[in-house]
Amino acid sequence: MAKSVQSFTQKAGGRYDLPLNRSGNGRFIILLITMMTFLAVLAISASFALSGVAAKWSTGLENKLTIEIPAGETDVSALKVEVKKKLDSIDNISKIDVMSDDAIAALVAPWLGADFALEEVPMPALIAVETKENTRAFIDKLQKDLSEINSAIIVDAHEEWLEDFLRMIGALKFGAMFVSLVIAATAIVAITGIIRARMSEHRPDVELLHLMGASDAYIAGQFQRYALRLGLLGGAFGLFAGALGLAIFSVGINAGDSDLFPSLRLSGLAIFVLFCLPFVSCALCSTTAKITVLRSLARMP
Amino acid sequence: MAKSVQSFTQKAGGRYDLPLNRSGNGRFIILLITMMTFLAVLAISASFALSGVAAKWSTGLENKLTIEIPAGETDVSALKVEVKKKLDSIDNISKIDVMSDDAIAALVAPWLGADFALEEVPMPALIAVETKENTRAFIDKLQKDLSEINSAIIVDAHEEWLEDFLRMIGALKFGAMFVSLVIAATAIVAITGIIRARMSEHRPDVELLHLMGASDAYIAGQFQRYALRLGLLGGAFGLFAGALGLAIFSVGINAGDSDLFPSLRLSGLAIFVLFCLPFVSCALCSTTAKITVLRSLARMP
Amino acid sequence: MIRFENIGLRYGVGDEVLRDINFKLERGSFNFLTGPSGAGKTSLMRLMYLGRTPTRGLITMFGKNINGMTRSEIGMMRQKIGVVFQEFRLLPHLSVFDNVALPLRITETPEKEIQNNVNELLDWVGLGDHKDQLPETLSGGQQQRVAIARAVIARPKLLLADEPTGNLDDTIGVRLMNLLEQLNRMGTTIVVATHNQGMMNQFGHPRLILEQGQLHVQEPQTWIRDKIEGVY
Amino acid sequence: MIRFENIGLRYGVGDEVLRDINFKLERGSFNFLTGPSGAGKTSLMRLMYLGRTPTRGLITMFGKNINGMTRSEIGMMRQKIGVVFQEFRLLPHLSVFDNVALPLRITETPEKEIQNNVNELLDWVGLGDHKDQLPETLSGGQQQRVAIARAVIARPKLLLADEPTGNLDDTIGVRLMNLLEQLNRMGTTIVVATHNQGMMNQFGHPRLILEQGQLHVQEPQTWIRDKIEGVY
Ligand SMILES: Nc1ncnc2c1ncn2[C@@H]1O[C@H](COP(=O)(O)OP(=O)(O)OP(=O)(O)O)[C@@H](O)[C@H]1O
Ligand SMILES: Nc1ncnc2c1ncn2[C@@H]1O[C@H](COP(=O)(O)OP(=O)(O)OP(=O)(O)O)[C@@H](O)[C@H]1O
Ligand SMILES: [Mg+2]
Ligand SMILES: [Mg+2]
Repeated sequence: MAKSVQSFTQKAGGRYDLPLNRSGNGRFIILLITMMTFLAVLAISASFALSGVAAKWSTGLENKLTIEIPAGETDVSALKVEVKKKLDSIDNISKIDVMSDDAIAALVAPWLGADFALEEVPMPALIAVETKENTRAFIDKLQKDLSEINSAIIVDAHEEWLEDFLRMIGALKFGAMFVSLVIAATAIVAITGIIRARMSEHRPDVELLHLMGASDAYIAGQFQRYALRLGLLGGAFGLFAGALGLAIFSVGINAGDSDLFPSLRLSGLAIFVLFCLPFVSCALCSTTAKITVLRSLARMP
Repeated sequence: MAKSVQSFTQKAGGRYDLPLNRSGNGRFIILLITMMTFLAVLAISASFALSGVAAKWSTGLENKLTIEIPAGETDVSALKVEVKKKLDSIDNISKIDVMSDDAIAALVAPWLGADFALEEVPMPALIAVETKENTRAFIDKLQKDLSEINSAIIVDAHEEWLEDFLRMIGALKFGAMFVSLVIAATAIVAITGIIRARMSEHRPDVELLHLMGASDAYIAGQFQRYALRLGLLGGAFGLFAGALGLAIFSVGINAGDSDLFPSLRLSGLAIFVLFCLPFVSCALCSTTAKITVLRSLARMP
Repeated sequence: MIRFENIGLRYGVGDEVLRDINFKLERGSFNFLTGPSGAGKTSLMRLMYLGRTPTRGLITMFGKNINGMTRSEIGMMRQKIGVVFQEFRLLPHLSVFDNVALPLRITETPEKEIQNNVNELLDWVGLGDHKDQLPETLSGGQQQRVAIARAVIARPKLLLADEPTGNLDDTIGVRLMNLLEQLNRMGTTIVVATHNQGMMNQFGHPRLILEQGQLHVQEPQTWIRDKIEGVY
Repeated sequence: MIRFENIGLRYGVGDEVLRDINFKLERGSFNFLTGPSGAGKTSLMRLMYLGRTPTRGLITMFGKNINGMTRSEIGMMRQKIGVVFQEFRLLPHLSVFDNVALPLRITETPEKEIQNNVNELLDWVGLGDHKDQLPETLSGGQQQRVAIARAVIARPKLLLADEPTGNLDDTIGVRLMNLLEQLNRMGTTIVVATHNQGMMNQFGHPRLILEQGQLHVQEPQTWIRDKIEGVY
């Protein structure tokens, strides 16, 4: 008889007095948690990846300055030496690269034609500088210092568009983190709501167990066990789906790998955080279940 | 008596035979829909905004080419005329701007020093071109055509880093759209699940109404009405929260407004789509409710 | 009114609960249905209120074969049948008043008429003071009376009452049986399933006796003799 | 065993349903509790199984004042009380077997013992063939028998049965009353709420009579006279 088999399997695999493990609702909750976790995986990785992009761009370009000593001034090479000395004395500057005349000629050549007799043209000087920290204040101060040497010297900070770009990345990162938070909140609300709905659905049964003298721990334990399972399954499926999604996504974005836009390769920290998700979802589910049930039991005499 | 008042208000505002409007579950469902809509608002606006960014950058830069005729060659101005004629004959080119010598001098001056006798230096020619469509193939063809005129002519397409950038934006846009889809799917799953849970919770009552001769439409109508209300409320709250979130977010990102990174100002289409969300959520809820109930009723003799 | 021919009913894969049931109830008749616990009384009623379709055989109700009927015809027919369920089946979130008013609301009776009829009937069954309570706050007997009131409020053509006095003391039980008799005189066909020997003896109506899935009809003359020789 | 002193109970803001209830039940006694529908029988039982706390007055159970007891002490005490609820309250998703086994599982009885005891009892109440069915697939009387079996399976010190034979025919009703008598002889204190006059007359035990919220105790001598003069 089908019923008998059902009753047997139920006995075999952890007994529930409440029909928690039966109803189709369970599958729906798992699906919901899966999707939540999936979204969380995406949001968290996006947040981490954007951090990566921002970091790469920042160190790659943000800390670089170019100092120009225009040609036509009296003595470019004398100024060059003086500027270099000045730069050497500044703590915040980690690297100074005085470009050779050949390099400059190469830069200028396209504008003048390759055959142009470079020796006859007064060459400007270019000094590439890397700073430790590239604040607006520092740049202004540097410009002022160098202007004292010669008012024609220009500090070029590449900064306008980079600032815009980094602000956009920052906003996206913030957005991704915020979305993670909203997803977490939604998940908590959804899980609490569902567990509470289950509770109210089975309230008469819970009350009956209570009246039969079952301890609070005995009753809450059943819900907790149930929620734990749902949370773990949902979290694991979600992580798996999320990882798959990321893989597909990053194949797409990295098709033509470039230096400027780093691949979506995640840091160890990011991967660790992602792998924690199923356990977070687990803990969330079972704690919610426990609190909800105990609170409801406390109201019974 | 409190009961009497309750019964009265219930009568006043649309009568339900099923306790749908009572239980605390309703509030939870509204909250869930609110959060889902909120996430959808964010994801959809992100998707639209990224489209905006991509479009701006594409039209702003992607369709621009610069053609250089290096100085030092025999006859720059003759080549200039010839190249211009060639360009005029190409359909795909919408705008040709031959830079004046003064403009070029201004570009080159910093490299040479302002006092430099420009007249003595042979000037390169620069032609800024705007294309209708900027494909790799077109650029290659143009380079080839122009090389036939003179092998020194260079077509500069700005394209390497822009391509990277646009690919990143495209990936993000795709991601945002995909996330919208997942959120929509999650919402559908959540709502279906909840309505089904409500159904199974009230199944005995539904069956009773059925046995009393209530028509399917009468019974489904109650659930539908209920779901409609939840969907509308949740959708509206979610839209409101989303709009608020976007406002805060865009104030942050637009603090220093710039040309390259457009503000998050949304297009009319985007705003229309967003304003449809509550109705989408509404339709989703009530249709789900109707289908679920009718399907369950069909199983009753 | 009701005609069962060779009816058989089984639940799922089990044995037949009802076997070869044949009977005919005249319009306006009043019948008791009795038999030991688990004999199939409730199952037989389920067939009569179209809550189940028989596994085999032919049911004719109100002169129509129920097999050929459309869904909405069945709905209309159900509206003409009042049922007192053994387990009451009150809607737990509706007040006593709204529970009793339900059949009228389904048929879209004007609200004013509902108010009058429901209030009058509730007073009659002794629940005038409990109109606004929810079922779960009523005593067992009070719930049973609500169930009876709900079954009769719309003056059904056919009334099926399953163990309608099981939770009631004799005084109020007899009072409710009198209500049913009154309805019967006004033309309602009535079937009452009961274990209560005293009740059956007191009210002289034919008995349908179910035993091991089979039905025997015991006509009044038999129990009239019992009655004369018996207690009441 | 049970001692009620000046007990009053009201639900919410309504009138007092029970007023000035004073009585004492001896260990090992067997009492009927009767009164018209809505008199407060179920409410009184609710107080006895600690399902409600009285609005006023003092309840002493098993020699202890229930006011001073901790939550877990109350839980332990509840394990010693068996209850047959008027509306059965079977767990709808557990099989008949698991429903009856529940009190034993809560007290963590070895599974082997559970199997033996439950099977034996189910056979005794005539449900041996229905062990694996769910409650909703049982007839009303079968459900009631499951409820009774569940109440007695753990050999409670106190058994409270609310209308335990309302859905049962006389034969099986008497059989179950005999089961209760047997338990009683083994030391269980028993209170049976019932409307069934015949039943009360047949089994000679003191009656607690509830009328309009107040309790009168009628000692056996009174009804013994009734019995001799009466039907049975
Ligand atoms: N839904 C169901 N699924 C399976 N078996 C059922 C179902 N309903 C009833 N049965 C079985 O059918 C038989 C008859 O049940 P029914 O409820 O008709 O009896 P009854 O005569 O009303 O008994 P009672 O007087 O105890 O109410 C019983 O053995 C019962 O277990
Ligand atoms: N939870 C509750 N809330 C409010 N009122 C209640 C509640 N439970 C019972 N009552 C009221 O208390 C009174 C006594 O009810 P109780 O169930 O104790 O009666 P009873 O003697 O068991 O009746 P019956 O024989 O019909 O089962 C009734 O008028 C009922 O409406
Ligand atoms: Mg029955
Ligand atoms: Mg009662």
